[in-house]
Amino acid sequence: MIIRSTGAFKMNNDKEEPIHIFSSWCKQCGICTAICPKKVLEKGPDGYPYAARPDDCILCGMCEAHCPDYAITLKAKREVKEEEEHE
Amino acid sequence: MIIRSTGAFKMNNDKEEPIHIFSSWCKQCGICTAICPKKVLEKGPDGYPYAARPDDCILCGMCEAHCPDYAITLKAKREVKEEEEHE
Amino acid sequence: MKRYHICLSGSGGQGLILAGVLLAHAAVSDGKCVTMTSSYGPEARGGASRSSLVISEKPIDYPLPCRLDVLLTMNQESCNRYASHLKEDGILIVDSTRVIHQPPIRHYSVPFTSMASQAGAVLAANVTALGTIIGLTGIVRPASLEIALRARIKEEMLPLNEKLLKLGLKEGRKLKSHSNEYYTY
Amino acid sequence: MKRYHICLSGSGGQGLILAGVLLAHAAVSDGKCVTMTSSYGPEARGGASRSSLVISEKPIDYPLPCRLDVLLTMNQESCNRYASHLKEDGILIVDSTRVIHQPPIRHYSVPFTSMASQAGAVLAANVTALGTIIGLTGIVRPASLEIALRARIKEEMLPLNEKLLKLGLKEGRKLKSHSNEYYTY
Amino acid sequence: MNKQNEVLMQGNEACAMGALSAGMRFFAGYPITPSTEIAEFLSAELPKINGTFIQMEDEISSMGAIIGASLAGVKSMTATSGPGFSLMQENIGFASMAEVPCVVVNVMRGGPSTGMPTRPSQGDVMQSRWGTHGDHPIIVLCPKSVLECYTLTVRAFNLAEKYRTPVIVLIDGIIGHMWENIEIPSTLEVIDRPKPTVPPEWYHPYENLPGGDIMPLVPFGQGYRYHVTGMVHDMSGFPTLVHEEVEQCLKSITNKIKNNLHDIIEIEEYLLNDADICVVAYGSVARSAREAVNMAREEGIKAGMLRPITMWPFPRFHLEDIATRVRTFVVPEMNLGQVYGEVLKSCSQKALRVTRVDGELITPDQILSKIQEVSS
Amino acid sequence: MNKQNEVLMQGNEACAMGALSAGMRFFAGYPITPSTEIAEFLSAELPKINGTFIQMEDEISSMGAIIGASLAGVKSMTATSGPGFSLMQENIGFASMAEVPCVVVNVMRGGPSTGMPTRPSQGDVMQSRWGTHGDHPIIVLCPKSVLECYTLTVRAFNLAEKYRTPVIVLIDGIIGHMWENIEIPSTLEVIDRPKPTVPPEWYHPYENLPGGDIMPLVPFGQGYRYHVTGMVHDMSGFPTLVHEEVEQCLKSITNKIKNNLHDIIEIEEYLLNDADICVVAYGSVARSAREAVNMAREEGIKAGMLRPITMWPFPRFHLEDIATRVRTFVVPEMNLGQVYGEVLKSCSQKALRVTRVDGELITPDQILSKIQEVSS
Amino acid sequence: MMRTTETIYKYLRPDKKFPHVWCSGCGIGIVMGALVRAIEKTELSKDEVVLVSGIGCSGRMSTYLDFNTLHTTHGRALTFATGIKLANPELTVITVMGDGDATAIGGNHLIHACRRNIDITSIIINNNIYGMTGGQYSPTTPMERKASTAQYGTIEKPFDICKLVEACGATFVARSTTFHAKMLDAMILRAINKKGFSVVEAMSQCPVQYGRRNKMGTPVDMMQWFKDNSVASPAFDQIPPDEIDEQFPVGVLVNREEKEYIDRYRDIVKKAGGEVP
Amino acid sequence: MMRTTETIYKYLRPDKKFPHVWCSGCGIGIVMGALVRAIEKTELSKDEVVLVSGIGCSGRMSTYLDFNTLHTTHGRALTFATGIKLANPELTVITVMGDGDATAIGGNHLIHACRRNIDITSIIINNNIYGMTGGQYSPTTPMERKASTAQYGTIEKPFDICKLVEACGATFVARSTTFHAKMLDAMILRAINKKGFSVVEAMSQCPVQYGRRNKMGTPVDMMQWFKDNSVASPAFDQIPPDEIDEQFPVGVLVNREEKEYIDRYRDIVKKAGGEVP
Ligand SMILES: Cc1ncc(C[n+]2csc(CCOP(=O)(O)OP(=O)(O)O)c2C)c(N)n1
Ligand SMILES: Cc1ncc(C[n+]2csc(CCOP(=O)(O)OP(=O)(O)O)c2C)c(N)n1
Ligand code: SF4
Ligand code: SF4
Ligand code: SF4
Ligand code: SF4
Ligand code: SF4
Ligand code: SF4
Ligand SMILES: [Mg+2]
Ligand SMILES: [Mg+2]
Repeated sequence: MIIRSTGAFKMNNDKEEPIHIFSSWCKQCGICTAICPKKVLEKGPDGYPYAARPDDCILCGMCEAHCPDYAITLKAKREVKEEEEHE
Repeated sequence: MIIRSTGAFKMNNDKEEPIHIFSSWCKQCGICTAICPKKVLEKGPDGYPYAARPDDCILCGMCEAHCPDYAITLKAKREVKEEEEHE
Repeated sequence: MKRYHICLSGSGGQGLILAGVLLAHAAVSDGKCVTMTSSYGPEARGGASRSSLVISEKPIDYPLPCRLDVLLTMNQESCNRYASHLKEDGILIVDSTRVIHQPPIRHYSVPFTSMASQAGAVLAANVTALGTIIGLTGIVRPASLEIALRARIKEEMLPLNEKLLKLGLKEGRKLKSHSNEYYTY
Repeated sequence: MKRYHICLSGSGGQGLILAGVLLAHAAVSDGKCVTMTSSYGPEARGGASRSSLVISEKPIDYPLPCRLDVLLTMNQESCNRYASHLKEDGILIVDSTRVIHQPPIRHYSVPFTSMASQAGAVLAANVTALGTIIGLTGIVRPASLEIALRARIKEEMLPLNEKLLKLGLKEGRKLKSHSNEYYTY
Repeated sequence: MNKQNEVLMQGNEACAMGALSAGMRFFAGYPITPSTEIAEFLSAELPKINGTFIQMEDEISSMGAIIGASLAGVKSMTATSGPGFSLMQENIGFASMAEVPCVVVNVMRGGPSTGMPTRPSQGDVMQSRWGTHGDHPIIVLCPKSVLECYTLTVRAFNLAEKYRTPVIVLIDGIIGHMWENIEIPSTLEVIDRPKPTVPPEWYHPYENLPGGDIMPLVPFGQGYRYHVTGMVHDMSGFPTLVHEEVEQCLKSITNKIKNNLHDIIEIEEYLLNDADICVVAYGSVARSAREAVNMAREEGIKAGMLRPITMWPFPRFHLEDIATRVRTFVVPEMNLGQVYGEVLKSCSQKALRVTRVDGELITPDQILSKIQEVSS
Repeated sequence: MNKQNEVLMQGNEACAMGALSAGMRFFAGYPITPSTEIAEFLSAELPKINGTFIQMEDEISSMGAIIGASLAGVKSMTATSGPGFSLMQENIGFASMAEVPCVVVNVMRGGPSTGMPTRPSQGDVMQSRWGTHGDHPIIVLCPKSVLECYTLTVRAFNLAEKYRTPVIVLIDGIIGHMWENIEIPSTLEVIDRPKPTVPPEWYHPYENLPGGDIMPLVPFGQGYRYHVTGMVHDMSGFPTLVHEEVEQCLKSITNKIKNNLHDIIEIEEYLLNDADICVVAYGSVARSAREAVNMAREEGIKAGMLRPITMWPFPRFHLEDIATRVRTFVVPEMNLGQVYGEVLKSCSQKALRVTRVDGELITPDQILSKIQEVSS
Repeated sequence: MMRTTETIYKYLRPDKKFPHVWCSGCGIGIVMGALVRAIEKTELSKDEVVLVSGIGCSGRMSTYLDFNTLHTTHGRALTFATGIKLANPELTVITVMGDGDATAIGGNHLIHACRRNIDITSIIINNNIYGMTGGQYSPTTPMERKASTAQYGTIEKPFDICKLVEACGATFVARSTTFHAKMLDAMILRAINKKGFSVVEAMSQCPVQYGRRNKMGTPVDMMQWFKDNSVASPAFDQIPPDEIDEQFPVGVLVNREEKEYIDRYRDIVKKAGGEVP
Repeated sequence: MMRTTETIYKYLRPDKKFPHVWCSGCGIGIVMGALVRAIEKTELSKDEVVLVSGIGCSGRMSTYLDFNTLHTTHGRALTFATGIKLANPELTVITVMGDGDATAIGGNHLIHACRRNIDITSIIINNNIYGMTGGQYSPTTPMERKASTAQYGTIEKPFDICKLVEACGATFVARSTTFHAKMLDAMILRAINKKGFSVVEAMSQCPVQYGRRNKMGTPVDMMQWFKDNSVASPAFDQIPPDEIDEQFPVGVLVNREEKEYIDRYRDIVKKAGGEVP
């Protein structure tokens, strides 16, 4: 699995950050920050997003599902709402 | 015009035949005899159609319009009904 | 046996390609080498149609007939066009139902189309003609042609075809035995 | 004038092809012969991007630069890759904003991207760099580059680009006059 | 002469039967004279053996479909004629580049363009080599008889599988439509797709194996997941622009053919041992040529014949060898001199052509008179 | 050196400008790297002069549309690259057969198949001659500079109109994408479609005129009603299978080219008078070759260069002539040796090739070392 | 009163051999007659008409008629026609294609011509088969019919040509049959007069390659079938869907107003500063 | 709970370079994520899935995913896919095509695949432009938009992909957008599970070649536009036609039952006396 092979990204981060941004892959498009319903994410001074208000995160998964570069990982402790089915 | 050049078919036939079959072009398909609403045409012994009941002809033009080989000519003295318009 | 050059000609729809295949099939049953080519016009149908065979004991290189040993013409046009392709002693057979203007050379004239249509299968005029050709020339064994018929003709059409083959054969043999009488110019 | 071999390199989106065209345009205005080729990866965007020029008094046959007289590298990758293509006395100019690991050979290091972004037009870093190249080398007349700008830059972007060209030019002249001081390793 | 096992068959039919014998189980095509009998025959036969016949919307899609089927592990074929062959060129190039085995039959009719649909020709010989863009390998076989329509189609599948390449069977309209006695060979070598000897993790579909062996192509779905593209690729199949990989990709697809000419090239030599004049002929014309050679010999002219059975790669070395021995080459073709040009490469000054483009087979006489002409 | 009228232009742009100067007023195309700039430029320029630009659904339709437009009397063009060129082949054959003037630009990229879209090559030289089925005539021009992109495009239209044939402008990706100073010629010969001298009743669009003149093609709608087909046709344009008419049709379309080689073939000779070694090169590679020749001369090696500007018909007679004088031919190409094969036809044994297919221009050094090799 | 046959003769090429190549009873001749009558009514001169055909039995039509005629490659008639029309918008451009020509190999050009709404009239002669090549199934052959490449019956769902072109944007769509020969004139006439891309599907019998194989009887029987199963367009819409078996609507099926392509292109020319004639 | 990104990583090729080539903010990556999530839910093994793409930015997707992948010629993905599926019906065959790929050069294959109803899932990534070649207009570019070959604005009426494939016979048709990424999963999942030819139109932003030229703002703005103009399918049908401006329906648009092509072919095999496995 790629995650291991790059070494740049450890799954079990000690710091209890619910949202991890893998900046090597992030292209700074700004989609995650815009789409987060709780305004958890913000663009940092380096251009990369970061969790400005991690505690507000409801683990809705919108940021993950919309990141075109798979650069966001939610490290959920809680259940994430199952995707709604659309007709 | 072809009609003249072949010589096989005179436009002003003396005999007052309202329906002329140009047998060099006729392929004996039988469409004209079947489509004539008045059963004017019949297949002759040589396989070519001929006007068996010329007097019944109402000059509807169905035979002409449906002959795939342009081998029938109506030599109308009366008005032929104008084609209906279809929507 | 020498090398036979045969051409079966007429117009599309008269089954001349099938006739060629039947004759070729029979020749193969006889253990002969055979090539058959066919030709038709741009029109899928209606135009001229022709099958050309070479039958030989030995493998055949150039696959087309040159000077013809046997020419069958089933319409006027093909008769006009190919009659001159015959060898000096080649055999010309015309379908007298279709060839109105008889050619000015020795030939056999048989009303194949009428014969077939009287038997109720105008489309089998080709097989009738094949029978006559065989009867006249013996290019293939009649039994081989029957094998060919059985292999390549639809079941329901078989009896009629077999019957017409026999009829043609008889005609052919008759012509052969009286050839001087029957030749027409 | 001798024959100049120039390469402007960096990544897609930094405007290096346009920079090449501007330089070539200026050279033509100067009455020179010029060829410019460009290269980009399979990715329409993002990958490596490069324009390569030959400028000469005489008609140019082989149109690609060989050993470079001038190399501009606007990102780390191109710097790593092309630095070795320089002539012995060739001039290497790096955008210090983007090239973090400075190459181990004599070169001029200028923060083109920062300069341009401070002036409010990060996309004009290319023109800033062109200014410096000209200031340093005099390959084309500055006035010719201004002509090129006016011919090929959108009206609304013109003032900023002209400003940055001047800025780059000044920087280049400064570097030239103090070349021993400014060279970095 | 006993011919008890002989049957009468048409060239197109023999080609279709050969394909079935070779294990072909997928045919996609679009009708076109004079190749249509192949599709018609297979549409009836393939379902009987659970093979697939599909009539596609055109020739482009037919070619795409057979490449797809082959990648799924099924031997596949299409058949067409000139206009359709032109349309297939882009995807033939894909098969070449992606090294996907498949067989394309082109029954040649009179060209160019719509030309003469019902008349035979040999007009697509150069196109079969150069029809697609870019340098690419191709194998082209040219039958001269109904029997060879059968056997060379089998061989086409074998070469396709062995060399992972599209193979063209180039039949001239005369042979395709000719009926002839043939004895179906009772034993025939059939090469099936080899299995890889390495596990999936080690499998690189475009790796050059030691000794020039070609990596077996594993059908999709068998645990060897890989990428196939028409782009220049590395040994894993992924697009690359790295110089060495590019060279490697482009050269290895052509080298696999070039390095195996002895295996791929098949020729017929006839009376060449002592010949002064060598007739180079193929397909139906080779039959006229043999007859002409015989006639010439009867006249005391030392003529012989070379017939490329493998048209491409062209048997150039054979020709060069013969060129050292014979005085002249005579090249009769049913086109304006396509193979003639190829012969020139081996013997620039001593070849003469006999051409015919009116849709009729060149006769032995025509060839003989050229032989007579050059021998006097 | 004064270059006051010189401007900087890209090869593709120069090609488009040349087309406009030649009177081209109809462009149909489908985008493809590296030819797209031609379409983009013309999409902006043509409307300004009431010309027509249309982006079609693919390359097949683009080719069809330009043939249609030409029949309606408007000079027309399309531009593409390898994959699209392959798709155009069927309709290029139609234009050849129906003798409809039009210009097809192929900016060559690395092939085969999708190949290397952003990398240049010269891989379609043989395809440009033989890509469509059947024997057909074609004229192919190969520019080596941005200026020639302009001038040869104009010439392409002139030849197309003069000989009623499709003309291919074969630009290698380097030249198409290169920017260079060019001085647009102030006077240029532009040949427009001639008018017929006969009234409609006497007009046969495919009649061979005395002296080999070609019957002018009258645009549709001008009172000369006639038939155009891709089938083999008689002089009125109607399909025929009559032997003499067939021969006449097929031979006259190729003869009109063959009988005018002097007018159609253009070459560049460089230092060939006393040369021992002749480099044959075209397009961008010819620029490397000139430099290599100069370098060789400096070393005292008598090298020279022949550049086919007209690639097809190939300047074979020039080559044969040179072959009598020089010792060796060196043929550098950005393909695996396509023109090399053609050179062999004139001098079977004394040619050597230099090939490169990794998407980079052959350098003067590479050519020079081959020259050195053969001169020692 | 129109003298039908005499009118047709006026438009036949004097230098072509007649009778034409089509088989006895083939419907293509009837369609050609209808086309000629429609053109006669437009009062266009022969010089103004360009007839572009594809390859197939239907494609042979261009040989016979005394217009500017073009017999293209198989499936590509509309691409050539597009070039002609754009290059000289004064010409009336009509294409004649077979069902295979138009919807198999040529399907893409058909849907794009519809989408562009370019002022061309397309007559599609639908005989449900590839006639010319000997009776292979086409994209309009109904399910389970026999064809030379479908000896066990076809398994491909056919296109409804009229619905297809409607969905793709044709602004005038009509259908008629060889039985309704006079309606066919009328449809073609309206199609020609319509500014925009118009399609007339002419259902036609191929007794030789389609009828015979499918035991559909004589040409007359096949035309009778057209009669029995056709329903005038407005009436057709009243049939409850579950009662529709083999019936099909005839008449004008679509007629909508929309700016035509060349007119739109003229706007572009104006925008670009060019001069529109 | 699905761990979205972690799931995606499982399907990325270990030997490819990331980040992928698509531009910053390009929607194709979002579609690829949705595709992976849908496949994860099918519980198919990677070996059972064949992903066939055409040429274009969208076509690059096949390089990245660890399935059996095939990057075909431009426009021909469905033809290759048809061969694969027929040759081995056990495989799940999915095609990914761009709007140009699928509806311009590949339009004919699309309509015929729909007609045949062969069990392939087609994802059409519609970014309204030819992205890869630098922003030329496509058959789905709306009227009057700018493109590199339409500097005065486009004049060609665009296809509505969903309507087109519906008219051609696709048995499952759905539309979603990159804004509706999770709905997109659901649509793709249903399409894969549907036996028959299914199409999912994934509307996607191309900020670089389309958005920029047409002043549509950032990728976020473009996704916002999708949000603002999309209407769930049943609700959409309630909007009075004259109130429809730029809105479009999303969700399942067609879902009909019809015998699938391979099943029909199996009937033929039976008729012919062959053995169906
Ligand atoms: C590229 C190409 N493929 C195939 C053919 C062979 N071909 C000629 S006509 C035809 C189909 C004819 O069917 P249709 O269009 O329905 O016309 P019809 O003969 O039924 O009137 C085909 C497949 C061809 N000429 N060119
Ligand atoms: C036969 C052929 N013609 C043209 C091209 C060039 N080409 C590559 S991708 C493309 C269009 C891409 O547009 P689309 O399918 O919408 O995909 P996108 O890049 O927008 O995802 C074109 C025209 C080609 N590769 N092959
Ligand atoms: S999971 Fe939802 S709430 Fe949490 S950061 Fe992502 S988008 Fe925002
Ligand atoms: S959506 Fe992904 S790529 Fe875009 S800014 Fe957020 S983390 Fe980076
Ligand atoms: S005109 Fe009418 S009534 Fe008279 S013969 Fe013809 S079809 Fe019969
Ligand atoms: S419809 Fe015409 S061709 Fe047919 S039988 Fe009557 S006259 Fe003859
Ligand atoms: S084959 Fe069919 S369509 Fe063709 S001419 Fe004969 S009947 Fe008409
Ligand atoms: S050009 Fe457009 S579609 Fe292509 S990667 Fe960039 S944003 Fe995406
Ligand atoms: Mg049809
Ligand atoms: Mg797109």
